[in-house]
Amino acid sequence: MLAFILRRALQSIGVMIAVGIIAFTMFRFAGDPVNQMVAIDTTPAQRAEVRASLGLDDPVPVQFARYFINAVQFKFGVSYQFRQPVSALLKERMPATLELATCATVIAMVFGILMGIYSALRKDSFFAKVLQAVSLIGISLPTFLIGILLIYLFAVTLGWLPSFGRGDVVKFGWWTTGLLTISGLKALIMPSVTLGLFQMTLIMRLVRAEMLEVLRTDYIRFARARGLTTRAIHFGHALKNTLVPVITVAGLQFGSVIAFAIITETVFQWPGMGLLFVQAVQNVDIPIMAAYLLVVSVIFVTINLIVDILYTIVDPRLRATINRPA
Amino acid sequence: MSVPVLSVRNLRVEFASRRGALRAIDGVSFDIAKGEVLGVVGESGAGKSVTGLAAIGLIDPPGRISGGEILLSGLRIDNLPPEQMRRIRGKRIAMIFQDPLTSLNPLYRIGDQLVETIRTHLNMNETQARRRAVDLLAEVGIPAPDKRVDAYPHEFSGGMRQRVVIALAIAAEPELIIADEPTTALDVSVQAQIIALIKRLGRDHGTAVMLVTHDMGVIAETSDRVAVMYSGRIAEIGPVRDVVQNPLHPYAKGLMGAIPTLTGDASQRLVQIPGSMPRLSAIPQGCAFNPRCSFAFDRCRVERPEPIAVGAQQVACHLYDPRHSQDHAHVESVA
Amino acid sequence: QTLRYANQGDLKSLDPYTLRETTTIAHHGQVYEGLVGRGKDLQIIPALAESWETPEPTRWRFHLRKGVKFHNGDPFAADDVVFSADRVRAKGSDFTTVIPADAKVLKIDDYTVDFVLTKPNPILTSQWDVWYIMDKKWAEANNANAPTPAAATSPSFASLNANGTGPFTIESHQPGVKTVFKVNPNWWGKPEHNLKEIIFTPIASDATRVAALLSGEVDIIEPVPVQDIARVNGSANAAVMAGPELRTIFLGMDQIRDELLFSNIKGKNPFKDIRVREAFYKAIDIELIKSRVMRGLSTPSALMIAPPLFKLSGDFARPKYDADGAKKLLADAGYPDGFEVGMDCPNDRYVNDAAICQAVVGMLARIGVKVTLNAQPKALYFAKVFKTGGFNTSFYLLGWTPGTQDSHNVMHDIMGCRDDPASPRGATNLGGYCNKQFDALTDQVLQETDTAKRDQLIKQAYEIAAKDWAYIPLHQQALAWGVSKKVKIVQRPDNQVLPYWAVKQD
Amino acid sequence: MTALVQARNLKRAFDVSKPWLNRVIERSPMEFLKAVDGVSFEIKRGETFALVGESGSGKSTVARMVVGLLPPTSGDVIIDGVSMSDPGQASARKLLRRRIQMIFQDPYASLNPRLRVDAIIAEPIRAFDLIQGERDIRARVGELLTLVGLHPDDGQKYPHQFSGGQRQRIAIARALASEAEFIVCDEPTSALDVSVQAQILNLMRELQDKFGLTYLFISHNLAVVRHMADRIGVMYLGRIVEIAEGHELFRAPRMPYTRMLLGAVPDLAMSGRARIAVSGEIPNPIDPPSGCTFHPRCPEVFDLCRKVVPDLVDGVACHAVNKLIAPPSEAVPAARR
Amino acid sequence: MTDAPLPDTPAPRTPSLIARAIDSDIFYSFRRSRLTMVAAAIVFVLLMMALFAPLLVVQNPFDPAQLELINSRISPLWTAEGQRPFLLGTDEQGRDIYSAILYGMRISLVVGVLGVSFAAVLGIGLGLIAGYVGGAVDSLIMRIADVQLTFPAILIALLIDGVVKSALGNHLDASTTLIVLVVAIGLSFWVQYARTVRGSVMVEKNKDYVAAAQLIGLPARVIMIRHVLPNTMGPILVIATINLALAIITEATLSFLGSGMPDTMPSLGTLIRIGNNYLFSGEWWVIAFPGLALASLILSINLLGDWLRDALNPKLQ
Ligand SMILES: Nc1ncnc2c1ncn2[C@@H]1O[C@H](COP(=O)(O)OP(=O)(O)OP(=O)(O)O)[C@@H](O)[C@H]1O
Ligand SMILES: Nc1ncnc2c1ncn2[C@@H]1O[C@H](COP(=O)(O)OP(=O)(O)OP(=O)(O)O)[C@@H](O)[C@H]1O
Ligand SMILES: [Mg+2]
Ligand SMILES: [Mg+2]
Repeated sequence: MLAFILRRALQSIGVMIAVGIIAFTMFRFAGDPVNQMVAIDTTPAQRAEVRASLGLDDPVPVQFARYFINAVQFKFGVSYQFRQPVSALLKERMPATLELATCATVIAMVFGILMGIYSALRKDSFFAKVLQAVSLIGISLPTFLIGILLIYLFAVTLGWLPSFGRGDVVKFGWWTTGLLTISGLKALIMPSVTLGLFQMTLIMRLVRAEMLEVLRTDYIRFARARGLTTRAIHFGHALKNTLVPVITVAGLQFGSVIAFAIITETVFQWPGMGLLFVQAVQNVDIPIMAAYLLVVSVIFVTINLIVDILYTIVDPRLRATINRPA
Repeated sequence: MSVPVLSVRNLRVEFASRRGALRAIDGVSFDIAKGEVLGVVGESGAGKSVTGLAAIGLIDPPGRISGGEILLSGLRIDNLPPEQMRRIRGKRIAMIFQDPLTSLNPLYRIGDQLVETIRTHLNMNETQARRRAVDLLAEVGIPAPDKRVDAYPHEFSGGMRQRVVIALAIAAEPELIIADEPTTALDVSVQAQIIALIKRLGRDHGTAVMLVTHDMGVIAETSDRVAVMYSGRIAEIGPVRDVVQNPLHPYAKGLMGAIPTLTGDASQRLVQIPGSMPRLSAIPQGCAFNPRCSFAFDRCRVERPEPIAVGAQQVACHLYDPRHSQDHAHVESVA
Repeated sequence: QTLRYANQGDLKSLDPYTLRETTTIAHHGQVYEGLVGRGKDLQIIPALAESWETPEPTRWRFHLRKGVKFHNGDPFAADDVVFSADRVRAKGSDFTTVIPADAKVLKIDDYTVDFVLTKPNPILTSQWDVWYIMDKKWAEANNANAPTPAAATSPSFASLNANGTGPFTIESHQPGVKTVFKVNPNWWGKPEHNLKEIIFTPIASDATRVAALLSGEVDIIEPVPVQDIARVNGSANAAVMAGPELRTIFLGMDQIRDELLFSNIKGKNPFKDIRVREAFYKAIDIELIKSRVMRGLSTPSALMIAPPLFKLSGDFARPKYDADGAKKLLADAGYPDGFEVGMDCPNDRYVNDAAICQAVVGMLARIGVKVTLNAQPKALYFAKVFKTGGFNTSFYLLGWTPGTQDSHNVMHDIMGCRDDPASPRGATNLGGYCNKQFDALTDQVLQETDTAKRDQLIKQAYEIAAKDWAYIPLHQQALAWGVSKKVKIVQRPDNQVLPYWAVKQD
Repeated sequence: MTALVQARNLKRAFDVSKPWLNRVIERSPMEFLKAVDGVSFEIKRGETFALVGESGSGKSTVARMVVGLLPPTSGDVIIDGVSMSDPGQASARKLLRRRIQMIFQDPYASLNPRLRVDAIIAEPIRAFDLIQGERDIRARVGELLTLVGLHPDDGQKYPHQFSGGQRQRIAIARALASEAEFIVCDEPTSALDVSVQAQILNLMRELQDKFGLTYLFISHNLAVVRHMADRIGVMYLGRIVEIAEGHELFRAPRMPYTRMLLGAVPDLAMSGRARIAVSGEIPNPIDPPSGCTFHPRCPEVFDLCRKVVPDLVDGVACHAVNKLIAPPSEAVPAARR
Repeated sequence: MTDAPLPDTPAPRTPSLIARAIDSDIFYSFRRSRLTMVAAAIVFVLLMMALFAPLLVVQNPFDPAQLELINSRISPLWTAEGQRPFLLGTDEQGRDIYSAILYGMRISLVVGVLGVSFAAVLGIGLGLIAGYVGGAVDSLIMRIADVQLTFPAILIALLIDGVVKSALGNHLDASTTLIVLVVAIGLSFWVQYARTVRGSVMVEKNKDYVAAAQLIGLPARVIMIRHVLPNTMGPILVIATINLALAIITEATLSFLGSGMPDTMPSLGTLIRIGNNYLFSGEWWVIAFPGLALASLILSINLLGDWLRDALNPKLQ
């Protein structure tokens, strides 16, 4: 168990180093950072000075080490657009994105699992077919279209919900939350639904498929042969076995929720990291892009690690076999 | 004889498919008395498992029982509402499946699975149920049952798992156990142990057993009577000794001759039935066995034979129809 | 009252000398003040200076307002003016032109400051409404003596904090997200607004911005995309405040390089041929652009300056749209089959900028010129085409509002020769149009104090430019603010949204 | 006549160690599963040698080593004088290849579902370049199909269109295609029904008579083995514990394990044989018992059995049977953790 | 030989390929699902429309010379202000929406198909190598895949777009953008193929038919390509179909975010982005029809993919 966690942790570190290399390469080689910083009329001598002061003359491994050490301390340089330290910008934006992503994931998980169970257990019912159709539409409509539609409907036509931004937020240290104010909650609804919809349909389809699979297994047949109640079979046996793989996928999904937040945040002008990133891409603000990459992968890797550990806790087979090669 | 524990009357089971309804079981009838072990043999696809599943009411769509009736100690059960049927399952009829490795939910301790079953059917509280669980494990021969009760299925070997499955099956002391190839996945040495266990349990509790298997040897060792199935029908049924030593149906004859034994003449060619069992979608007219049968005559190709009593045996073959002009002697010389 | 306001652009830096850009300047105007200000009709009015006079043509004397305090409580006095005058001219400032580099700033007493010039400058104060006075003590204490250059690699204190004398203070500033202004209770003036707080949100997306106004989430948006004006006016709770803007949108051509950077013509520069420039001019059907792209909300222009800013503008008329003539001109110039050229265009700066460019591309296609359009966000666009990017363009669209509200700025900054790298002349002349005769007139205009004569000089210069087909002026776009019916606000043609004239009812 | 096939002290261990990190943290050593641990036998030309044993006893591993699909950890297989592992005999081995073929247990997995049957059968012919010309190859494939009781036109179909028995016939046809002399059959009928099994067993015997084939026949079914084999080796946990002529073995099994196995087979004849009670299950092969690996289940176990691995003497590896023969002096208790 | 002809193999016949296809389970399940047939029809029609777009349109929407500003903002034909020949109306530049949709769909499909093909080739190649070679190579490839999985397609595509822009000095012309999109999609979608192929290879390579091929001395390469690869193709087909839909979404999203096709050569996503600006102004057709086209294209492809997955899944039969 310890070895397993350790190995996963080592792998995570490996992933982070790989991402770090990519981020560094972008930062260092995609466009000359000096050119981005100095004015056009800066003399070559001055440029060289800036270059030296930034340590760009050092051997590349040294530079990478420095970049990495700085990154570990959450120092990612200065944004070309905003002329502010990237870390400050990210820190400011992170709560918005995390709140949105968490909310979306919760929506996706709760509804996705419920709908998945329903459509697996009542797979021939009319409503299950409706759900199935809706889920297909859900994965077929691009997120931005859904967002636009929602805005048109609920903000413009009906005027029920705000169309952009986070509403009023409450500050706790550097963390800001919109969960404590009415306007913050209202503002959260549409973006998190938009963001969660895709994941929800994904989870629903996964749960449905997984559950149907489980319902076909011998141990479910055997449970029925033992005369257990349908409830005990469906919600005791089938559900637990269904949810084990769903956990992993859902964990992985949280990572993509954060990435998909890019679109949602753009559509709803949600002041999160995704919006920052899109602006950075449009304005070729490499430091922000590189830092975003790192931060997102840290979040992702951490979640993965947690999910892996969770997985071994839930599944007794793994606890035993984890130490065996696959 | 008193009312049989299980009485199957003219059972038909169909599976809906793109080529229409396929009849997997087509008019099967048999009884199992209290304390009796009925062996069911036949080639793969003969309908053994489906018969067992039909008896316990677990035929799932696209399959359905399309005819006949099933009686449990005189009570008709094939048309019971699902909830009532559920109460019977596990309590009065138990079933053991082929693969012990997949029959247990890997996420639950075996104790929990036992307690769950016990409490579903018997009015016991948690501690009583747990005590019974330990007793059951002891009964099926699990060493140190009070410790093993908290183990997960993957911590058991295949043979031990099948013992657990059996413990689960007898948890509520059912009248009938349907064992669908309980030993096929196990090694010979373990198989012998499990067979002995089933036999002992049947004897001790007076439970009726329907033992489904491919292995004629297992049947010969275990059963009181045997049914030989072919293509969804019973070709021959009778006391085990009679059927094994004096099979009547050409298929049963062939089957017995095709089995290599530990005693016969090893240098001799095995009896060989040409071809293989037809698919459900292509069951021939008349007797399903007629294309492979060297005694087939015209009637076999058009008319389906009904079971005919010959001594203690019943055989579904026109050769034994008293109206059939040929005499028995001719048939005797098959092997 | 809380006023919520959304703009397409953002407040880029809190240092008032970093960026000379309308949205940024306007925001600073809530917080900082200059010696002079501009009134609702753009007239120069006293602000931190109560009055001023010119004892000699080259000496300007300013009498400072007494009892004014900065937001942090520091009193405002002459030292701050002298400090600000130095700071605004220091390297890194984007406002170096507001005070001649060789001018001397003298503190006479705590409340009197003299500006001594080497040459007379009748329009000295014309840009001073955006030269905001900073607190010397505060700046020095916080190590913010030098202005924060736009290209700074690390933010200075002044770029993250503000300390002015104006009617509002900055409560919080999150770049790209939100800036909150709070009313300054100690402001020296008499507020004409009834606001407690201004919440400013940049919303880049047109649709979202309009939606925010329509749903009542914000009270003011700028700009309203022209296509949505009808919709906003049709809504129950908001209306569009439209008005003429002083910004002139025009096209420029690289006529300085010997070979275009982005063209298939090698070894020569077609734009050096006056006939090509004329052909381009005549190929563009500005009326169609007005009616279709701008939905009527533009004023086609014959000049590089808006008519309100130049009395004699009526003397100029745009040459007629003439595609056949243009084609012939091109053929005469040796390009009967046209040529290929790359065009740079911002896509988030001016009203329908990218759409205008696309329309231009289509119109030029009709005379055989194949234009490859590179429309990009303003930040990238400016970085590419401006001096800092090395004037890296062959053909471009730009908009210009003379900060002085005067032709001289246009003639000097965007039409003057840029051949002398040491001189600020032609700093924004991206195409490098150069006519020495024109430059001479520009210099005369600066010093001429007689308005009528001055206008004649300007007219002469514009005539030269027209004859040279130096630029292709397109139009003045219309201002379009979306304003909630609860809010009354004054709209100035320079498009600064200044909420200190806003009144909001419940 | 010398033996066609000789297996000499074949050993094969699989590395089943935990990952490196686990070993470091848990201080556990590397672990090897000795799937085959010193197996020797000979097969004469034209005879059928069978290996029986329960699941996991190493039968398939031996089979794969014999045909060269799996390199032995140590030991060697010599076929017709050519070593299957000596690098010096590579070219001779190449020629040998086509004379060795294999028939697998699962007729569903041993035929490539994407290839037509004639392509499957023709593959060895083409690979060994036995026949040139499409038409001749087709003719040969038809001939082979007929030989195994199928119709030549069946070559046009895909494997999934055949029943299990028919597929196994196709597999046999493929083995015969390269004119193999020695065929290793790894449980060729255990996936088949008895009636079909009889067809296949009969067919195999017919072909043996016709072509003088040599079989290594592997099965866990003693009755089938008895029917097919001239000589039989009984395997238990990677070792041959008893090896004997077929009728000998069934008439007078000597090793207690053999006796137990025979006893466990359900008796169709209902002869009421006396049998040894079956006890226990096969131990974990990664951590087998010390000494004679059968000792925990053996009714005749005594001290020596727990310490010393018995050698195969006179066809039996059992201390109880070979009691009179003193253990070799150099024999030390097998090192065990 | 005593073997009689086998009863369930009647007179051997060699059905033609078409006959076999029609008889197959897959075709059967296809014919049974009306929804799938509708979806297939839609995909087919849209595909044909995109393929023969130049013959079906009233103008080439990518050629600025063919756009008449005078024809801008015409509403669809059936509305009061509709004008011939602009069936679905025009946008602000006088671009015929119907023509733009066909051309935009071409781009979407080209990007989708090329991107998916790129991903498939890359993924299948790496998966084969990883599965067959195993060991360190396998670990390396799979770890790279893990890293890759960390970043969803959109993110990778945006990053690539940003980096390329930075490298090319802010200037991307339409064809470069197209390549960037294809590469970005290819690079972000390969993992699924690699994993699937690797998994299948691991399973297939232990099957006895591979052993049989080894026995006759076929080289590893031949075994991989002739025997193993074809048997891994079922799931690949399913993934490719579903990925095609995803790739089209990704392209549209990128274009919507402004990192995709430029306004002068609009894809469906670009059209929607442009149309988004007219959402409130009553010019609904500028966004509605491209949106509808995109949604129905993706939905139909997804429906096909769903059906294909079920049809190829033996467990569901
Ligand atoms: N769910 C199902 N759907 C369709 N056909 C089925 C289903 N279950 C069983 N069948 C068919 O019913 C017939 C009888 O099957 P059954 O499982 O009873 O055979 P069996 O005698 O138990 O064979 P085996 O020895 O292989 O277990 C077979 O032809 C099988 O194809
Ligand atoms: N590639 C491998 N890696 C690790 N262990 C293996 C491998 N192949 C076989 N084994 C192990 O070697 C032992 C012998 O396996 P083998 O397949 O030879 O047994 P068998 O006698 O053929 O059994 P069965 O009757 O089940 O086919 C088993 O314990 C098996 O788990
Ligand atoms: Mg069965
Ligand atoms: Mg084996």
